Amino acid sequence: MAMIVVEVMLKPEILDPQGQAVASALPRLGFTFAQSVRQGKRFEIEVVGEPTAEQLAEVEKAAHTLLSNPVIENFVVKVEK
Amino acid sequence: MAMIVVEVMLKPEILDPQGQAVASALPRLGFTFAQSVRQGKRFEIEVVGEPTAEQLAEVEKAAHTLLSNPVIENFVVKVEK
Amino acid sequence: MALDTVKHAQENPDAAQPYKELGLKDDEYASIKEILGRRPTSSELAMYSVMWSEHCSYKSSKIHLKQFGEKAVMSDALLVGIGENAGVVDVGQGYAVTFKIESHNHPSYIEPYQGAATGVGGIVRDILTMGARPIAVMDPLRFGNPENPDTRRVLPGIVSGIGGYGNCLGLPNIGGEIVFDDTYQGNPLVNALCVGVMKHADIKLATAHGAGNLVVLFGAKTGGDGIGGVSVLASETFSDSKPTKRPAVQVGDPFAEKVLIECSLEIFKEDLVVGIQDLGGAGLSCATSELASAGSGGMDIRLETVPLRDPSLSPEEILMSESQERMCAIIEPSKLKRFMQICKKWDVTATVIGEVTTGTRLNITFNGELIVDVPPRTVAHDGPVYNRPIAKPKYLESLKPVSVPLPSTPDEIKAAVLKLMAAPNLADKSWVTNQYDRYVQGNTVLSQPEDSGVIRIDTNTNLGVAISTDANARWSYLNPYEGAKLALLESCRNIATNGAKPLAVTNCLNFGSPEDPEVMWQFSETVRGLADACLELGLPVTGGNVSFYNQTGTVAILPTPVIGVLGVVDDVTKRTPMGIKPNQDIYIIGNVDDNFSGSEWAHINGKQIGDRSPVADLDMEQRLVKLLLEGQPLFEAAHDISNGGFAASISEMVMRTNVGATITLEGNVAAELLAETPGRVVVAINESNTNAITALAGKYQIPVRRVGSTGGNSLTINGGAISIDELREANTGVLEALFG
Amino acid sequence: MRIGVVTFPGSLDDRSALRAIELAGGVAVPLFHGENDLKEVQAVVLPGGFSYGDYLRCGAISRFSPIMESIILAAEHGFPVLGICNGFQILCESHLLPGALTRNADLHFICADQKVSVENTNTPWTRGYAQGQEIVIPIKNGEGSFQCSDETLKELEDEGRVVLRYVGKNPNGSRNLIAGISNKRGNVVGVMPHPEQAIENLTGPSEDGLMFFSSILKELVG
Ligand SMILES: Nc1ncnc2c1ncn2[C@@H]1O[C@H](COP(=O)(O)OP(=O)(O)O)[C@@H](O)[C@H]1O
Ligand SMILES: [Mg+2]
Repeated sequence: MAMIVVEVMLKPEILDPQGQAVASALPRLGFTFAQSVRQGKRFEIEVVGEPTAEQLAEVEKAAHTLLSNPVIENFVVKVEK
Repeated sequence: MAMIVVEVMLKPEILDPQGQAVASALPRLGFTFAQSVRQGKRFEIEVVGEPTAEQLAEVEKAAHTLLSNPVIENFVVKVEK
Repeated sequence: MALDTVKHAQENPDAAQPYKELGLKDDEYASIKEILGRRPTSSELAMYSVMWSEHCSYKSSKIHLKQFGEKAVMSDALLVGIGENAGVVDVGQGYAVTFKIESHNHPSYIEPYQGAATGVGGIVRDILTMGARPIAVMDPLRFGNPENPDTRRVLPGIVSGIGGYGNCLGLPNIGGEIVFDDTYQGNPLVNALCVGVMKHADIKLATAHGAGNLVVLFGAKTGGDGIGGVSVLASETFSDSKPTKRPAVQVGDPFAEKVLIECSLEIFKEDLVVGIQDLGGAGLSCATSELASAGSGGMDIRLETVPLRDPSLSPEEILMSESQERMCAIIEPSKLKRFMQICKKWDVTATVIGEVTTGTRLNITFNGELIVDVPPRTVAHDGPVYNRPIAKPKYLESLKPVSVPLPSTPDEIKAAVLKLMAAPNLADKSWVTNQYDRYVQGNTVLSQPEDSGVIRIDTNTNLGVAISTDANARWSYLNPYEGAKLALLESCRNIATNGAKPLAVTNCLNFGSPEDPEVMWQFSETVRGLADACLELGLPVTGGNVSFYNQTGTVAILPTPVIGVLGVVDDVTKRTPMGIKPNQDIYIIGNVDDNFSGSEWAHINGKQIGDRSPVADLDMEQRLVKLLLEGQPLFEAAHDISNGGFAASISEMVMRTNVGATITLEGNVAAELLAETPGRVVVAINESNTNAITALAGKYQIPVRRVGSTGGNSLTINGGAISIDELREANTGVLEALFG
Repeated sequence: MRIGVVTFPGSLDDRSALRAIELAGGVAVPLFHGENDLKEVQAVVLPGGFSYGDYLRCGAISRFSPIMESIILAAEHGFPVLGICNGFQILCESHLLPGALTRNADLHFICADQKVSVENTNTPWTRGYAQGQEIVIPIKNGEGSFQCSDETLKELEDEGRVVLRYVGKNPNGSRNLIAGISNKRGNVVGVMPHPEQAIENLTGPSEDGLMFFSSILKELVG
């Protein structure tokens, strides 16, 4: 079984209150490493066997229509083992 | 500037209603590739310069205390360019 | 070795079993053997161990709780009493109402969001199980020191969990409590109340009657939730395939519960079930044994038919799983098809897992092998009962009287009121309550910050119900017998203040360890007090919940009996809210004394608790309720006096509608302002009703005094003027600054 | 006049919307997400709630239901549709309305009595209000922050398609204080506040919301 991962992030120009909340909580806890934080979603999709090119195309389509909202979000599809 | 990514997923034994909702929506839209879907969070953290070992250790700590809840979630820290 | 079957248990009578790890005592294990005439199988052991736990069997509290039944007066309003999932009361016009409080304290400390969320989910299923549509929730909460960083972890998580689950179910949140006290630091209390409504004919019971009827499990699939302890067994029997990790906490799926509610209500409407039970603590073990025990007794279950989320679960674990959002129904075979159609419509998984038999045993097989063969009653109802030792606590001998500043000049009065209203226990709670939907369903007549929540149940006749929950744990600490009575009285007074007639009582008794005789004394005194007061007021206790072991090390929480009272309002359009308008006269009903013990004023002046609780005056309070109900047409506004005394009540009334008031207090001014003497209410009336209120006071022999009038932009007490802006500035933003 | 209200799995304010239609004098018709039959209604309301738990994104899954196929088709031909809260989110996900509703700026669910001004009375759902009229209706949502591109925002403003705007402090971070918008034609309107919860003084903060339902009924009678 292989795993296809879809990562969905808000477009840079869209306000990300969740990322901002994390960014401002970190220094309160003494963590100073972050310049900025964005928060998005990660979908782990299990598929049977090696992912085929058609399958990946289908995932792209699903990512575009269902898993992300192109008005506010970008996505990336990756294969992980 | 480098980017550190923290991926947070519910532990496999924990119920994931969000992933389930996606898994049951996909076939309704004609997408049949998924055996199962899990949904998690992705944090993109911008840091200045190359991430140092200490910095990564700090991120691990932040991931453990703030970004995830170890009772129900696992996390992975990665460096992306 | 694979399955520990009944046959295997008979053949291996001496196999060692980890009963101690499962929390069973030697003699409890021995009595299981005696009941069965052999050693239990590991599945049976799992079932007995959870069902005989404190949480499920009430083994330490049972002998005390009996009083609620024994002392109770017969109430015509009571349609279903203690023992079912929730009690049901008649509210007239053919409507029945069911309500209950439950605790989810320990899970909410470990994982605040999910712990609180699943707490709401559980109590809602209890109400649904009675055949009712859930119509509202409330959430009495207790937290540790607001300044402690851990409270910052716990409180926001709990609040968003309650909101996240309740809002998604479409249940208006109409009230609750938020109280801070250091003793709750490692033991926050999350109590959740749900109320539901149905027609009399629609009441459902948890019983399995009729041989040949089918046992159907519907709702979410079964996973490994909440079975931590039982994994000991699984790892023993399944030596080769060790089970994977089992989650310590349960995750709720409010969407699954919402469709389960709609699906169940449609099933009830077509009268498709003989009996029904939700799956809560102890999961299938509890549901099957209780249904069978309350029915004819015999039931066969095929455990391998249970739909699983996690295929690695052992039979013991399937029996024990506390996966949320599941129900178990008994249905006649002829109705199965229609039942399944409705489940399909709502996309709810439903599976026949067994049937009711002519026998007397609960038999459970796994792939054809018999793994459980027990008399269901012995699991569900005949658990051990303990009469635990009690001892009057030693701390009662070293209580110190309260020593607090007593404001008298205008400046001192002003400073005292501002300090009091900025204390976390009295600060504006809207940072919390605005995270809860109070409007959904369109029937919320009153909700926080009013004294009680009022819900319309019939849009044509305007029939409605009111509910309030209350506890003064400091008084209970000083005197648990009086404390319980006072909590009940406060709750009654709160609903009567809004115009509702008290009808029935539920409770959630939160205490430390029952193995500590001093805690057990607090508990027994509490139950005695509540039962005595209910008897005298003629109110039935319709159900409740006991939560023990709320303690960190040897330090127990303050004894916290949260009492919920339900009342009926014949016409909700006539309810009395708390907001004042200009040109009204302000009256205080009831007398004050100078005892500051347990008051917020004592608490914010050095965390003092004092030495004596007030004594409940049941006779006077009953007259007060009658006065409030009869006088209701006279009252333009009304607000109970409790935490923070008159100072808090009048401040809240002023801020509610942004209308000022000018007040003159006489006699012991500090006590008039800050003492929390029970049995008092502030009301606003039009001047034309002066004679009427005096007459009413005479009729019920309760003192009533005019203390001022409304209007202007400030609250002025004995010359100390506080602008409404100053007052609001002190009172709001407190919780946001701490937790936002 | 028949007005439909769609129940999706997880809809919560469907029964309140049905009641609002009846109080305004219309015939309220319950519609179910799994059927594509509009039952001869002349307008439709997509109610508030958490359809499919709002798990993926609010409205993302409901958008693909059979009833939405019929509604999308009809809406493109001028059929009046009102989306309230979750209904608004579904309309955005369906691309019948531009933009998207995202997490509230403070990350909390907010239930509050909200003052809004009616900025566009040129829709079938708002014609009964006075231009600029300030009304108080509840908001109750966790994801009500209206976001869109700069071009979309300009278009909405230039074409006068902002239907409701928050008055006073921005409750959730919405761009330009937008609380409700319409499509170009005006027949499709989405609002975050809940007019169906402001139809009786007894149970709501006002009766200001009833006019949404009276307006459409008047429109349909002609
Ligand atoms: N956790 C909560 N959830 C909902 N409502 C709450 C909560 N905490 C407090 N409230 C509401 O705030 C108001 C004031 O609370 P409280 O001071 O405890 O009232 P009372 O003194 O009448 O018991 C009440 O309407 C109560 O229902
Ligand atoms: Mg009160």
